[in-house]
Amino acid sequence: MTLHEHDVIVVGAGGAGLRAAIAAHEEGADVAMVTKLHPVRSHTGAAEGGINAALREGDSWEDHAYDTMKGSDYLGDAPAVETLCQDSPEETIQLEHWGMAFSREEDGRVSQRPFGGLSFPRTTYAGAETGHHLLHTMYEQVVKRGIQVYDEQYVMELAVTDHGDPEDRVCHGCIGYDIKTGNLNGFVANTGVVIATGGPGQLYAHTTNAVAQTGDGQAMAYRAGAPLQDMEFVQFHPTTLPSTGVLISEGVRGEGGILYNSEGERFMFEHGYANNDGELASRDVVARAEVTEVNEGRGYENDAVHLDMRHLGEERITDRLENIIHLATDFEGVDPLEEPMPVKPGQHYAMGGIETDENGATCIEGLYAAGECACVSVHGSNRLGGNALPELIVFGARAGRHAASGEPASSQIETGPSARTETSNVDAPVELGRVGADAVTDGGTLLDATPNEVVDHTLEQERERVETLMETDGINHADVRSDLQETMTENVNVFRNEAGLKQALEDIRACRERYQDVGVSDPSRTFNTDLMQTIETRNLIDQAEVLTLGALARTEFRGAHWRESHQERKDEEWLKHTMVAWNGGDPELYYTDVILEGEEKEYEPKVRSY
Amino acid sequence: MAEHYTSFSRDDTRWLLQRVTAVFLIGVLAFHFMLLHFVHHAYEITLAGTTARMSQPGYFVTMVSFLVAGTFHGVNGVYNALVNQGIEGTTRSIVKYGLIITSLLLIAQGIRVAWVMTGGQLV
Amino acid sequence: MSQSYDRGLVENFGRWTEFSAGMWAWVFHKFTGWVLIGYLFTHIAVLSTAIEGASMYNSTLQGLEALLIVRFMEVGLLAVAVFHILNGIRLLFVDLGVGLDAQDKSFYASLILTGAIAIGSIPTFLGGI
Amino acid sequence: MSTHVSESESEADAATDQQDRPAAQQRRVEKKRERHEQRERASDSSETEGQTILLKVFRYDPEVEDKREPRFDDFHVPFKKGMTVLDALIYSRDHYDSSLTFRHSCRQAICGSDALFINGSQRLGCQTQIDDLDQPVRVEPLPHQEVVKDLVVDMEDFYEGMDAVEPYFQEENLPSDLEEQRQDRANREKIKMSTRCIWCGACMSSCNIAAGDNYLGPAAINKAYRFVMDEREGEAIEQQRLETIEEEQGVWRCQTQFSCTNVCPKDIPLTEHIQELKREAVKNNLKFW
Ligand SMILES: Cc1cc2nc3c(=O)[nH]c(=O)nc-3n(C[C@H](O)[C@H](O)[C@H](O)COP(=O)(O)OP(=O)(O)OC[C@H]3O[C@@H](n4cnc5c(N)ncnc54)[C@H](O)[C@@H]3O)c2cc1C
Ligand code: HEM
Ligand code: SF4
Ligand code: F3S
Ligand code: FES
Repeated sequence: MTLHEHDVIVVGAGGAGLRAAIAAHEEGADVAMVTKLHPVRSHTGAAEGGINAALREGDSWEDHAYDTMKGSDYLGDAPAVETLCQDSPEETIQLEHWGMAFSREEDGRVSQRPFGGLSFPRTTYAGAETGHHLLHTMYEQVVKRGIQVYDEQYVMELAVTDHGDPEDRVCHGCIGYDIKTGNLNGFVANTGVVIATGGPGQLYAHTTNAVAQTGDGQAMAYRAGAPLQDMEFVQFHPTTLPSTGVLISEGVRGEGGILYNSEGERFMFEHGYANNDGELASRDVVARAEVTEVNEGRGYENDAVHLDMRHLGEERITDRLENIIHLATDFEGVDPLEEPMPVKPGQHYAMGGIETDENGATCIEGLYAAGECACVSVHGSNRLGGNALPELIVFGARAGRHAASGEPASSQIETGPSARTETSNVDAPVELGRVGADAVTDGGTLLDATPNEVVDHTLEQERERVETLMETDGINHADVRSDLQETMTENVNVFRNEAGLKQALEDIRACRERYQDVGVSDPSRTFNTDLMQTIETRNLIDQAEVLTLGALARTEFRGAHWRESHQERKDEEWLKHTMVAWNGGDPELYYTDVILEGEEKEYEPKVRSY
Repeated sequence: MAEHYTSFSRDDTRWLLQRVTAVFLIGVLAFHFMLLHFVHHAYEITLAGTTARMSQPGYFVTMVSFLVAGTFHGVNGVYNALVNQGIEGTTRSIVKYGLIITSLLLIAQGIRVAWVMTGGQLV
Repeated sequence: MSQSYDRGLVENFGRWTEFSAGMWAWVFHKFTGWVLIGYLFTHIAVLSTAIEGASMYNSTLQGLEALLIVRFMEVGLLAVAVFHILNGIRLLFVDLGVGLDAQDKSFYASLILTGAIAIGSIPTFLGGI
Repeated sequence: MSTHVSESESEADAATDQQDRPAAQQRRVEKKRERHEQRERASDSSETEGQTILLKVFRYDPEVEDKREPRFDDFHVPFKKGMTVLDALIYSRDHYDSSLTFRHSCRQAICGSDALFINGSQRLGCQTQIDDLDQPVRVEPLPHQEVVKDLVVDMEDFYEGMDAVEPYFQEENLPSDLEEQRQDRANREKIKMSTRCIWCGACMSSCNIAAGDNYLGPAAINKAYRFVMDEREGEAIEQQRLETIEEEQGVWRCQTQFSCTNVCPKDIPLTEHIQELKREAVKNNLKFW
């Protein structure tokens, strides 16, 4: 057991974490990264499409901001959206200066291409593997700067003081579990902890996200007292492979791929889901159409429909869509030149996350968050393609800089319970939050202790937790996790209705109760992934509850969130963020206002049509 | 760092020489085999015949170069193989100088034999 | 505490059944190279008998040539040399960056050609015995 | 009703990507088609459907009594069309033995965590269809690396090799703020394949030369290639990079075994890159003679 002391501790080494670490290092701070995967294994590497940045003549950050706001269905906060769009060009060029292998124009400049929802072709990209290049380029810079990386080190909990009001609390570090040796380590942060742990895709059985995307950061920050914001907004991608969730890009439909149900009907037209656009209708429309077909008994096995591109001809396919052939054969065992590909909607991106201001700061002093785990909020209720990667670099850098300074900075976005404007009256069918004598503490400890004492204390608690899990001869966490994923997939998917959401809350409660009995059956301290995943499952339960609660409360259709019997956007009632605070184990839902007031203009909610 | 005492001990020099000698050897080795197994049969070889060939300056020079190139190529190959098996430090130096000395002895002996074979009639 | 398990040298060569073309080529090239340098030493040694005079030289050579086993070894030597030459040419092309995509085919071709030449030369080598 | 955006995070430049499709990739497409046809002919793959496959998995744990001696465990996994080796491992872990340990994350051949030794060859578990393999399926940790536990190997050697080539862009002469460095398309194409490496270690494990720990290994050399060939970096640094790869542990160690190229899941023509660097180094040194 060791205490490691640094100025800034960055938890997570995906795009956001790496950028934060570099920024903090440039401020002169002693930075360390703590990550459960080696940095290059982070899921940022999976991003394909690109990075939006207004770089060229004829484009402007204002246009980018306008598009983003419109895309968010007016649930983005203007200061965050504008910051994103203002900083993105500089950050993108910074990547180029660090040697990122962008695709190029004839004149040698960085290429840009058009993307859905954008009024200008402003998406810079590096082939079909933008995220891979972004991740590796930034990791290279981390190596260059000699920033310390503790890899395969699973962060289990934050070390935060125990003040009653989360806004009085201070985060002093975190506790890591060294996966290889089984040792617990305390990490003391002198000026700040930045959480950059990515999205919670594993809430769903079917997702484009990696197995490591368990949203640990959100759950830890949540329990430490930072509220989770807008968690009900989850983007589903309509064409993912059924056995793995691997994404089949829109390119296939763009080139003329056709969706069929098991009756051989081209349902997008024949069943009137999108009489004009057909297969090319927007993501959520297609996703809902597919689920409807399956629900009405016209699906194939695995709840899939078929995406057929054979009629495009072998030549055109190998020419334009070669990587689809690899994806389908490698991950589904289907040769798309010979047979149609089975596809179904899969979880893709979480718009919500840890509430932060435009500096990446949460309401807890010394605790920052950036990337998919955070909600600044720039994506509101729906993220535009190519807007997540700029979010990583823009807010990663800001969070890193501010964490290095160690001083709270002024911001336009307010955070924490004091920003509350309205209390919610949604009634959950079951009790929420902590169950009995929960093995997990809130992360809260001692009031007026030195940072080392706070970390030490948390370390002790976490050690007990590990010992308990190791000693318990209980059920396998995987059973609980799969029940959880099942109910989320069944009830909190692209179609949501009150009964289903309530059912989900009940099921989540049941999972919580069963979780009381989990045990780790692998007795080894060496590379005990059983233990790690057991802890992750707990984190998933916490987030599932928040997500479902938000979805139950929000009785409207906005962005990615669709509700039966509430199929329209209700601006008078719902132009507000849903916030859920852990509240020491007794979760509370409340609302804060959306900020539509920009630097120079007010963003008027308009009908989102394209 | 590789031993950069002189520019000639750089690994790329040996690598390159290995290829250059190989190219040379392809020709000469083929010629050698053809001559001594197919044109003249090995079982018919006598010193008289050998001397007749050896005393032509072109043939003599070719054979000596053949020997030098072959020795360098072969011994350098052996050294590389041993280095790849992971010999280090002193063992490596011993092997290295051992091989160099052996090669020099081989070449010396070879030239001596070749000289004898000319029967002193080298014109 | 963790410690790790080193599977040892078996790893390196115990897996020969799973070797691919390039690996076999490497193994054979090594083997043939060693045989050739070994032969070079022997060869010079044998030829050194010339220093002792013509009769010694002639009788040594012809004595050796009279042995059937030596004749077969010569065929073997030819095969070794031919393979080394052909694969050496293959490697030279690889060094030049030519035909890397056909590296496995060129290896098989070297093998077949070596076999053919060796067999074809048997009559010559066994002649006059 | 479309209040929604049609987005595309797609491989829209697939077209440009294809223009100069490396032969390795082309071969892979062909190989796949062949395999597929074979499968079709031999048996309708629905025949395997409903069947159980046998997985033989290497087990070892220094801390657990009966796992101290390495052994193989059998797992019987119900087959589903599209099932990959990784899926089968996950199934075995979640249903039979939660202590079965292996690295994995993305399930889409991009994180490079799950390079394994499957039926005698280095492959990514997530990228290998069970249908393409002979039964039983034998899964082992990567050869030539020390085993930490079960299928997990120590990657430190690999990471060290990568670090040794200074794997980061180092050009100090940058254009001002919002100006990018220019790079022509041909040069980007030239380095394209080399930038695809996902650090899986399959190449290093397949190379006999890299088995001894005194060779940088194909991935690290490929990383060096990626920078040497990138025109955005200046002469001086290129010079320095060439010197690095020429060192003792560098390119001269490669004996063109090609196994790295054969196993690379990203189809990177590693041998070609190494050979090109050798020639580059020779040319470079000839200049000074
Ligand atoms: C298939 C796919 C395609 C996409 N395409 C695009 C696109 O084209 N354009 C775009 O803008 N966006 C795209 N996105 C979205 C975008 O890639 C992600 O939102 C973004 O990469 C998230 O980055 P991150 O840095 O927040 O987290 P990640 O990259 O997920 O990194 C998380 C890090 O946290 C670490 N971590 C997690 N938990 C812990 C813990 N408990 N302890 C220690 N460390 C921990 C992990 O090790 C990892 O290093 C795509 C997403 C997917 C899945
Ligand atoms: C005739 C034409 C020949 C060609 C084209 C040729 C080619 C080559 C090449 C290219 C290599 C280098 C392999 C590498 O480093 O990757 C090599 C290695 C070698 N050659 Fe030759 N060679 C020839 C003749 C010979 C002869 C006559 C001898 C013996 C004297 C010989 C002995 C060796 C040895 C010992 C090696 C090292 C093998 C190893 O790697 O262990 N070669 N050859
Ligand atoms: S070069 Fe290929 S095999 Fe080697 S680490 Fe990179 S991706 Fe893996
Ligand atoms: S396998 Fe090894 S020997 Fe060279 S070609 Fe690849 S690095
Ligand atoms: S799981 Fe990421 S490469 Fe296979």
